[in-house]
Amino acid sequence: MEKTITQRSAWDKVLTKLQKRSLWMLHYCTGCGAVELPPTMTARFDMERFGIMPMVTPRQADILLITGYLSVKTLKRVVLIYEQMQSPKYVVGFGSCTINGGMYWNSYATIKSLDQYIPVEFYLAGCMPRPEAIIEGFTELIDRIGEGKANSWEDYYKNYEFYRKNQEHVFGTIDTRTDIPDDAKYFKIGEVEK
Amino acid sequence: MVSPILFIVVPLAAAFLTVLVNRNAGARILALLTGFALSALAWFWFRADLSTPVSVVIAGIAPPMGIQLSMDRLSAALALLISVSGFLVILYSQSYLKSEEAQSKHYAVLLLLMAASFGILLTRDLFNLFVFYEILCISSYILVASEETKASFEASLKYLLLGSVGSLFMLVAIGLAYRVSGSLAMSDIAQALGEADLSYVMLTAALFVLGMGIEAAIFPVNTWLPDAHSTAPSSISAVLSGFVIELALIVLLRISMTVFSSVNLMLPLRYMALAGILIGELAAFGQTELKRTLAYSSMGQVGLMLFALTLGTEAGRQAGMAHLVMHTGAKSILFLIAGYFIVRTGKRDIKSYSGLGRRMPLTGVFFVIGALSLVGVPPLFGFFTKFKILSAAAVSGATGAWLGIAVILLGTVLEASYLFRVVRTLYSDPETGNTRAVKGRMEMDVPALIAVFGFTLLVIFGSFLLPLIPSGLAL
Amino acid sequence: MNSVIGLVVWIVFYPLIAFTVGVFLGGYGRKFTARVQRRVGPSWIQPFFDVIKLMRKRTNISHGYMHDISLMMLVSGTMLSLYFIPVPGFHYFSQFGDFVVIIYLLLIPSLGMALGVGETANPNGSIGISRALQMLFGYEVPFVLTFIGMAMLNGTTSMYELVQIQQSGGIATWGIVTHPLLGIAALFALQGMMNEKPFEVIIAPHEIATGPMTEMGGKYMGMMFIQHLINLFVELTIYANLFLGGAKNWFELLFKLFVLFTLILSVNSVFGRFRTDDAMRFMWKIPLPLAAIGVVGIMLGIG
Amino acid sequence: MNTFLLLIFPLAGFLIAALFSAFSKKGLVVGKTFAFLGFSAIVLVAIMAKSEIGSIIYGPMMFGWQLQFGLTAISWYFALMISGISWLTVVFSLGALREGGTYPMYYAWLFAKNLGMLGVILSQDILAFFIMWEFMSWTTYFLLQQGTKKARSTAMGYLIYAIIASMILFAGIIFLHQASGSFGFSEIASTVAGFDMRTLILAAVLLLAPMLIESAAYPLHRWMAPAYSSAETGITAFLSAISTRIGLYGVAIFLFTVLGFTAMKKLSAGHYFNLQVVIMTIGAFTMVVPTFTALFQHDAKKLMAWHSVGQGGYMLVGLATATSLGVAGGLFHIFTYLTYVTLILFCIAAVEYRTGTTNLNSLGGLIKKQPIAYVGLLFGIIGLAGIPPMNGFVSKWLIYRSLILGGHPFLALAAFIGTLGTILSVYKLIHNIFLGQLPERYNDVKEVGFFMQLPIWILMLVVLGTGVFPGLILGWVAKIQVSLGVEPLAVTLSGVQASAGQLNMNVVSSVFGATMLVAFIIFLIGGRRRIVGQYNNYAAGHFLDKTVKYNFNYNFYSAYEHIFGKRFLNPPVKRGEEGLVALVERASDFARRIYTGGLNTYLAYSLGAVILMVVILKGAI
Repeated sequence: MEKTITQRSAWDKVLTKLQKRSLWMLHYCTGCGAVELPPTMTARFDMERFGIMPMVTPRQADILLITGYLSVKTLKRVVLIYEQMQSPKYVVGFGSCTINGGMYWNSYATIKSLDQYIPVEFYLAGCMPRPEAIIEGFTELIDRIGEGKANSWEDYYKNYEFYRKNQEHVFGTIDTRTDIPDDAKYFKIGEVEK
Repeated sequence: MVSPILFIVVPLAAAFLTVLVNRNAGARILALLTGFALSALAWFWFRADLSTPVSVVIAGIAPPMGIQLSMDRLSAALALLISVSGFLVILYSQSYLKSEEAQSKHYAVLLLLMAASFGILLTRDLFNLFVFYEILCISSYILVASEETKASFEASLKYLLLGSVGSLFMLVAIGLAYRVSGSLAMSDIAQALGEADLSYVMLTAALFVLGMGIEAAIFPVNTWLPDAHSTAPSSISAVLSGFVIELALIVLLRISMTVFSSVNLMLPLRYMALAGILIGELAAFGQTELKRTLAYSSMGQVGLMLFALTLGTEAGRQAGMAHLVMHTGAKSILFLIAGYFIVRTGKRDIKSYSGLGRRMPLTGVFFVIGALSLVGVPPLFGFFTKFKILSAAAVSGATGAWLGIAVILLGTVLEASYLFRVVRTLYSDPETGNTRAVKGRMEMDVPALIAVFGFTLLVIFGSFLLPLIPSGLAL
Repeated sequence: MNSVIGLVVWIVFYPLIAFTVGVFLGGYGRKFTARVQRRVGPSWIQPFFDVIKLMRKRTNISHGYMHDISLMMLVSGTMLSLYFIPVPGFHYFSQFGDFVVIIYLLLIPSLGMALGVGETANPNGSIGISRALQMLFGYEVPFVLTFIGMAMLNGTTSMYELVQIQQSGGIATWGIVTHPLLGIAALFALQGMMNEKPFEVIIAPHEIATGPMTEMGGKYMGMMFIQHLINLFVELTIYANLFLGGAKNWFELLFKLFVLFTLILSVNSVFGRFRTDDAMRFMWKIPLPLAAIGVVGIMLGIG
Repeated sequence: MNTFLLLIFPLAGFLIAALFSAFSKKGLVVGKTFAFLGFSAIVLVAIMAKSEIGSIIYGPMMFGWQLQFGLTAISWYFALMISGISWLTVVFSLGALREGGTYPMYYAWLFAKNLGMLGVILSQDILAFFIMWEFMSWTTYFLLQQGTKKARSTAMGYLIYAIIASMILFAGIIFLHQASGSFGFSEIASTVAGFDMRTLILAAVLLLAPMLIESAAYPLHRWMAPAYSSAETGITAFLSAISTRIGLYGVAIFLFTVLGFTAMKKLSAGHYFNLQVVIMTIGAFTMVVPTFTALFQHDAKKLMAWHSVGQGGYMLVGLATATSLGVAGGLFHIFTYLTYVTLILFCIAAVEYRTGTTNLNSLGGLIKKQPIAYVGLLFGIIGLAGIPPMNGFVSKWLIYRSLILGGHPFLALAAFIGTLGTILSVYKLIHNIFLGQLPERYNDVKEVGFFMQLPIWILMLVVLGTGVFPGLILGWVAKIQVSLGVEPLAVTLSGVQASAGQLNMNVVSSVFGATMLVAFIIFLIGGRRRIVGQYNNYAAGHFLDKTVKYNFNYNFYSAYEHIFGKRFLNPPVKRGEEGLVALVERASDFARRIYTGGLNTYLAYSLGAVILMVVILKGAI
C-alpha cells in the first residue's frame, strides 16, 4: 500500500484532488437506516457541499451505502449491484447491523459481517448513526481518496476467491454475468504489486 | 356475281337439312360447313366494290309489291361480322354442347337465327323486315329455353312476352305507316312520312323504335335481357350479346334516320343511351353471378354504341360501328369462357371460380385480354373505339355530349372494378371445395380454345380494321 | 495571414471557452437551486469535478460499438452546431450554413444518444428516449415557428445577418422588443429544450432511473456531461442571438446568458414535473399559438 | 437510337420473360440471369442516351397523329433513376428470391412496369403520355399482384384509384384535343394560354388531379400504403422509390410545359386563394398526416410505405413554389428520397429474409447479428430524417429556404413538423428492429449474402457521396430548371451559392469529421472499456436471463397514441372513402331493383317509354 502512494505522479495527485470533490452515492436501504438520509441531504446538513449526490443506478455510483441488516436474499442483490458498479467504488457499511448483525445477531436469515462478502471501505457504527456521523465518515472518505489510500475495491479483484467462497457458502452459486478475475486482467487492476 | 339472297337461302336450307339429318355428328359438321360457307360468302361481298348498293328483287315482282334486298358496304361488313362470329360460335359449340343433347335441333335453330339476321340486314321492305324480325325473335326464344331448366323457361317466357309486345308495337307502327304511304317499301314510306302530320309520324316513330328497341335492348325496354342472356347456353348468350342486339340496333338506327328522318329521334335516344349506360354498369357492379354481370354490362355497352351512333356526326357513327365490332369480339370471349367456367365448376356465382385462372392458364389469359379490351386499355381495340367515341362526342357539340363523356368515363370505372373483381377471384388461391369440382384437366377443349382465340385476335388487332369499318346508314 | 492564424486560434479555443462557460453556468445552476432550497450547495465548478471523476474511472462497461460511437456523435454534434453559431469575434462558419443547418445539427446529438441508449438494451433507457423524442416534438415546433417568423421579418435565414440587423438599432431592434410574442414563445420552448423543470420527465430518476443515462457510467457519463455543458452555452447563445440582439463583446454575451439562465433556473426550481403528454399539450396550447399569432402579425405587416 | 432501345429492351424483356413463364414454372436461375442481363442493358442504354437529349423519334400513327417520343433533360434524369433502381432491385432479388415462387412472371411484370414508366417520361405529346400512362397503371396492378395473398385485395384498391385517375386524364386529353385540335405539348400550351379563367381551371384540374392521385397526395393517398406494403419487399422498395414519383413528373411537365408559365401566372392571380396555394396546401397535408399515420404502424414495410406517401408532399410543395430554390429542392428530393428509401427497404428485406417477419413488436437486438444491414438502415434513416451529412438534408434545406423566404411560414412549419414526425418514426423503426434486447430465437441469425449486400453498399455510398457533394446531382437539376424555363439554381460542387445564406456541405461534413475526431480523442483519454453482454444490465438488482422479458418496443410513443391515437387510426378521409363505396353500392342496388323480374312492371316500362318518347319528341320541337 505505502509503495503505491509514493509512486503516484504529481499529475495524478492533482487530478485526485479534483476527483475527490465529486462522489455519487447509491444507497441501499433495507433497514431503518433510510430515515437518517433525508436530513443528511437536505437543508440542515446538505451533503452536496462536498459534491456528494444520491444516484439511482450502480453504473454511475461511486459509493454503495448499505443501511441496515442484509438478509440472505438481499445480499445476492447487493453483490450483483456491487459488481455492476464501476471501479473505483467504495462500500460504506451503515449501522451496527452491517458490522455484526446488530439486533439481528442471532437471526438465521441475516448475514453478520458485510466485509466477508464484499470489501467495505469503512463502517459507520451506531444504531442509528446520526447525520453528523455520516458527514464525518464521508469527509474521512474524501480525505483518504485524496491521499490515494481508499483502495479497498482493489481487494475484491485480488482476493476474489475469498469473497466468492463466502458468498457461495451463504447462497450457493449465482451468475452476475461479470467475470471478476478476467476483468482484473483486462483492466490491469492490482498489477502494481506484481 | 353471287346474289346476296344466298345469305338467306343457304342457312335456311342448311337448317332444314340438319333437321332431316337429325344426327348429332352430321348436324355438327353441316352447321360448321354452313358457317364457313357463309363466312366465305361474306368475305367475297366485303371485298366487292359496293360504292353503289347492289339490290336484287325476289321472284321478279318489282317493288312496292315484291321484296327488295339491297347490299351496301355496311350490310356487307355486318354480314361478315355475323357470319364469322356465328362460325366461331358453332365451332365452340362442337365441344361445348353436351353430347347427349339433341344437337340437330339446336344447330337448326341457330342457323335459322342467322338466316333471320341476314334477312333483317338486307331487306328494304318494312313488312318483310317485320317477318324476319319475328323469325329472329322466335328462334332466340327457343335457343334461350334450350337448356330446359326452370330458370331458362321462365327467362324465355319473359323474353317471349316482351318480344311479342315489341312486335305488336312494330306491327301497329307499320300499319300506321302503310296507311299514309300505301306501300311497304322503306323508300316510299320515308317519302310519304316526310309529308305526313308531324305528331302522327312521332307516334309511328315512337312505336316502331321502341318495338325494335326491345330487341335492341334500349334502356327502358331492355328488361328481358338480364334473365335471357344469363340463363341461355353460353354459346347462345355470346350470339345474343355478340351480334343480335347490335344488329337490331343498327337496323333501328338506319330506319329511324332514313324512314323517320322528319322527326328528331336522336335526342331522346341519346338520353336513353346515357341512362342505359349508367343503369347497366351500376346494376352489373352489384351482381354475384358472372353471366348476369356480363349481361348487364352488355346493356351498358349497347348504351355506349347508341350514344355514339346518335351523336349525328359521321365520326360518331364510325366510332359506334367500331365499338360494335369490338364489343362483339370482347363480349363473345367473356361469355364463351364463362360457359366453360360453368361447365368445369358447375356453379354460376363468381366466388366459386377462385383459382380457376391458375388451373386454366390460356383461358385465364384470354379472359383478361377480353376484359381489358372491354374496359378500353391501350393498345387493345377497346381503347381505340372508346377514344373515338369520346373525341367524336367532344367535337360533335351535340346536346348532352359532355354529360355523355362524363357518364361513359364513370361507367368505365365501374366496369373495370367489377370485371377485375372477377379476375382477382380467378387468380386468388382456390378455397377448398371449388377445386374438387373437376379432377384433372380444366383447360378448355381445343375447338372452344380456337374459337375464343379467334375472337381474341379480333380484339387485339381490331385497331387495324378501323379504316375498313363503314358508317353509312343509307337505304 | 494574420486572420488565418486568428481563425485557427478561434477554432481551437472556441470549444474550450464554451466548455468553461458551460462549467460555470452549470455550477451556478446547482448553486442557485441549492440556495433556493436553503442549502449551501456545491462548488461553483462542481461539474468540472464530476467530469474529471467520471473520466478517471478505472473500469468502464460498454454494450457495443454503437454505444461508443453514439457518445462521439453526441459530443461532436454539439461542437458542430457550436461552430456554426456566431459569437463576438468569431462568425467564420456561420456563412457556410444558416439557421436551418443549425437546427438540423442540433438533431445529431439527440439521434446519436438515442441510438447508443438503444443499444444499451435497457428498457429504462428506451422509455427515456421515447419521452425525449416526443418532448423534442413538443418544444421544437413552437421554437422553429418563432425562428421562421424572425427569418421572414428580416428576409434572411443566416444567423449572423440576424444578429447584425438586431444590433443596428440598439435595444429597439432586438427580437424580444420588436416581436415580444415570438420572444416569449421561444422562451417557453427554450425551457423544454434545456430539459429543465417542468419539462424534465426524460430523466425522471425515481421513475426510470435517469432514463437514457441508466447504463452510462464512467467516461460515457463523462462525455455526456461535457456535451451537456457545451449544450448549455449553445442553446442559450442561440436564444440570445435570435431575440436578445446577439452581443458586441463577450462580456455582454455572458451577461445575457447569465440573465437568461437565471430566468430559466428560477422557473426550474419552483416547478414540479409534467407528464409527457401534458408537457406536449402545454407546448401546443401556450407557446405555439403565441408564435402563430406573432407570425400572422408579421405576414400582415409584410403584405 | 438509344432512346428507341430504351423502349424496345423492356418490351422484349417483358415478352420473353412472359413466354418463358408460360412454358416453365420453375427455372429460377435462368429467370434471374436473364433479368440481370436485361436490366444491365437498360441501364447502359439509359446512360448512353444522354447524347440524344432533344431529339425526337416518331411512333406509330394514331387518330391522325404521329406519336412522339424523345429525351429531355428531366426525362433523362428520371430515366436514369428508373433504370438504376430497377437494376438494384434485380441485383437484390438475385439473392432475395427463394425457390417456389412465380419468378418469370415477377420479372416479366418488372420489365413491363419499366416499359410503362420509361414510356411515360419519354412521351412528348399527351396522347403518347396517356397511352403509356394507362399501360403503366395496369402493369403496376399486375406487379402488385405478385405479392402475398393480401396483395390481391390491396392491388384492387390501387386499381380503382388508378382507373379513376386515368379516366380523369382521358377527359382532360379529349377536352384539350377538342380545344386545340392537336396532341402536341407546344400547340396545347399556346391554346391554353388563350383560355379564360374557368376553362383554365378546368383544364388544370383535369390534368393535375390524376397526377396527384398517382403521387398519392392527401386526401387521395389511401390506396398507397396498403398496396405497397403487401407487395414483395423488393417490389415495395422499387415502387415507393420511383413509381409514385412518375405522378410528380407529370405535375412538373403539366405545370411548366403543357400549361406553361403564362397560364400559371393567371392561375396564381389573387393573393390568398389560388391554384398554387391549393396545391401547396395539399402538399402540406401530405407532408404531415401520413407521416404521423406512419408513427402508429407496427409493421416495418407499412411504416415505410406511409413515409413514401408523406415525402411526396415535400416534392409537390417544392415543385409548386415554381421558384428556383423550390423546384430544385423538389426535383432533388425525388432523387434523394429514392436513394435512401430503397436503402432502408433493402435492409428491412435483409432482416425479413433471415427472421421471416417485419413485425416491429417481435424483433429487436439484431445489431449484433446483422451489423451491415444496421449500418445501411442507419444511413438510410439519417437521410430520411434529413440530417447532415446525408443527401436528404440538402433537398430539405432547399425546400425550407424556398418556403421561408417565399413567405409561406406555415407551410415551412408543416415541412418541419413532417421532419420531426419522420425522425420519431424512423427511430422507432431502427430501435425496434436492431436495438434493445435480442430475443433468444434470433441467436443464429446471420448476415445476408453478397448479392443482397451489394445494393446496400452501393446505396450507402450514394447517400453519403451525394450528401457531401450535392453538386454532382444539383448540377443536372439546374439544367432541368433551364429546360423547364425556371431560373436555374447557382450550384457549386459543394452545395448552393444562394443570395441570402449559402450552404456548403463540404465544410459542414469536414467540420463534422473533425469534431468526430476530437470526440474520439476524448473517448480515448478515458480509461479502458469492456464490451459486456446484454444480460449484464441494470435491472434494480434483478438477475437477467432469457426467461426475463426486459425490452421496450410495444406502443413505443404511448403519449402520442394517448393524444392522437383515435384521430389517426380512423381519419375522416377513411370514413369518406368508405362512405363513397357505400354510396356506389346503394346506387347499384337501386339499379338492380329496377329489374324486378315482374312482367307487369316490365310491360308498364314499355308503355311508359312509348308515352315518354312521344312527349320528348313533342317537347323537342
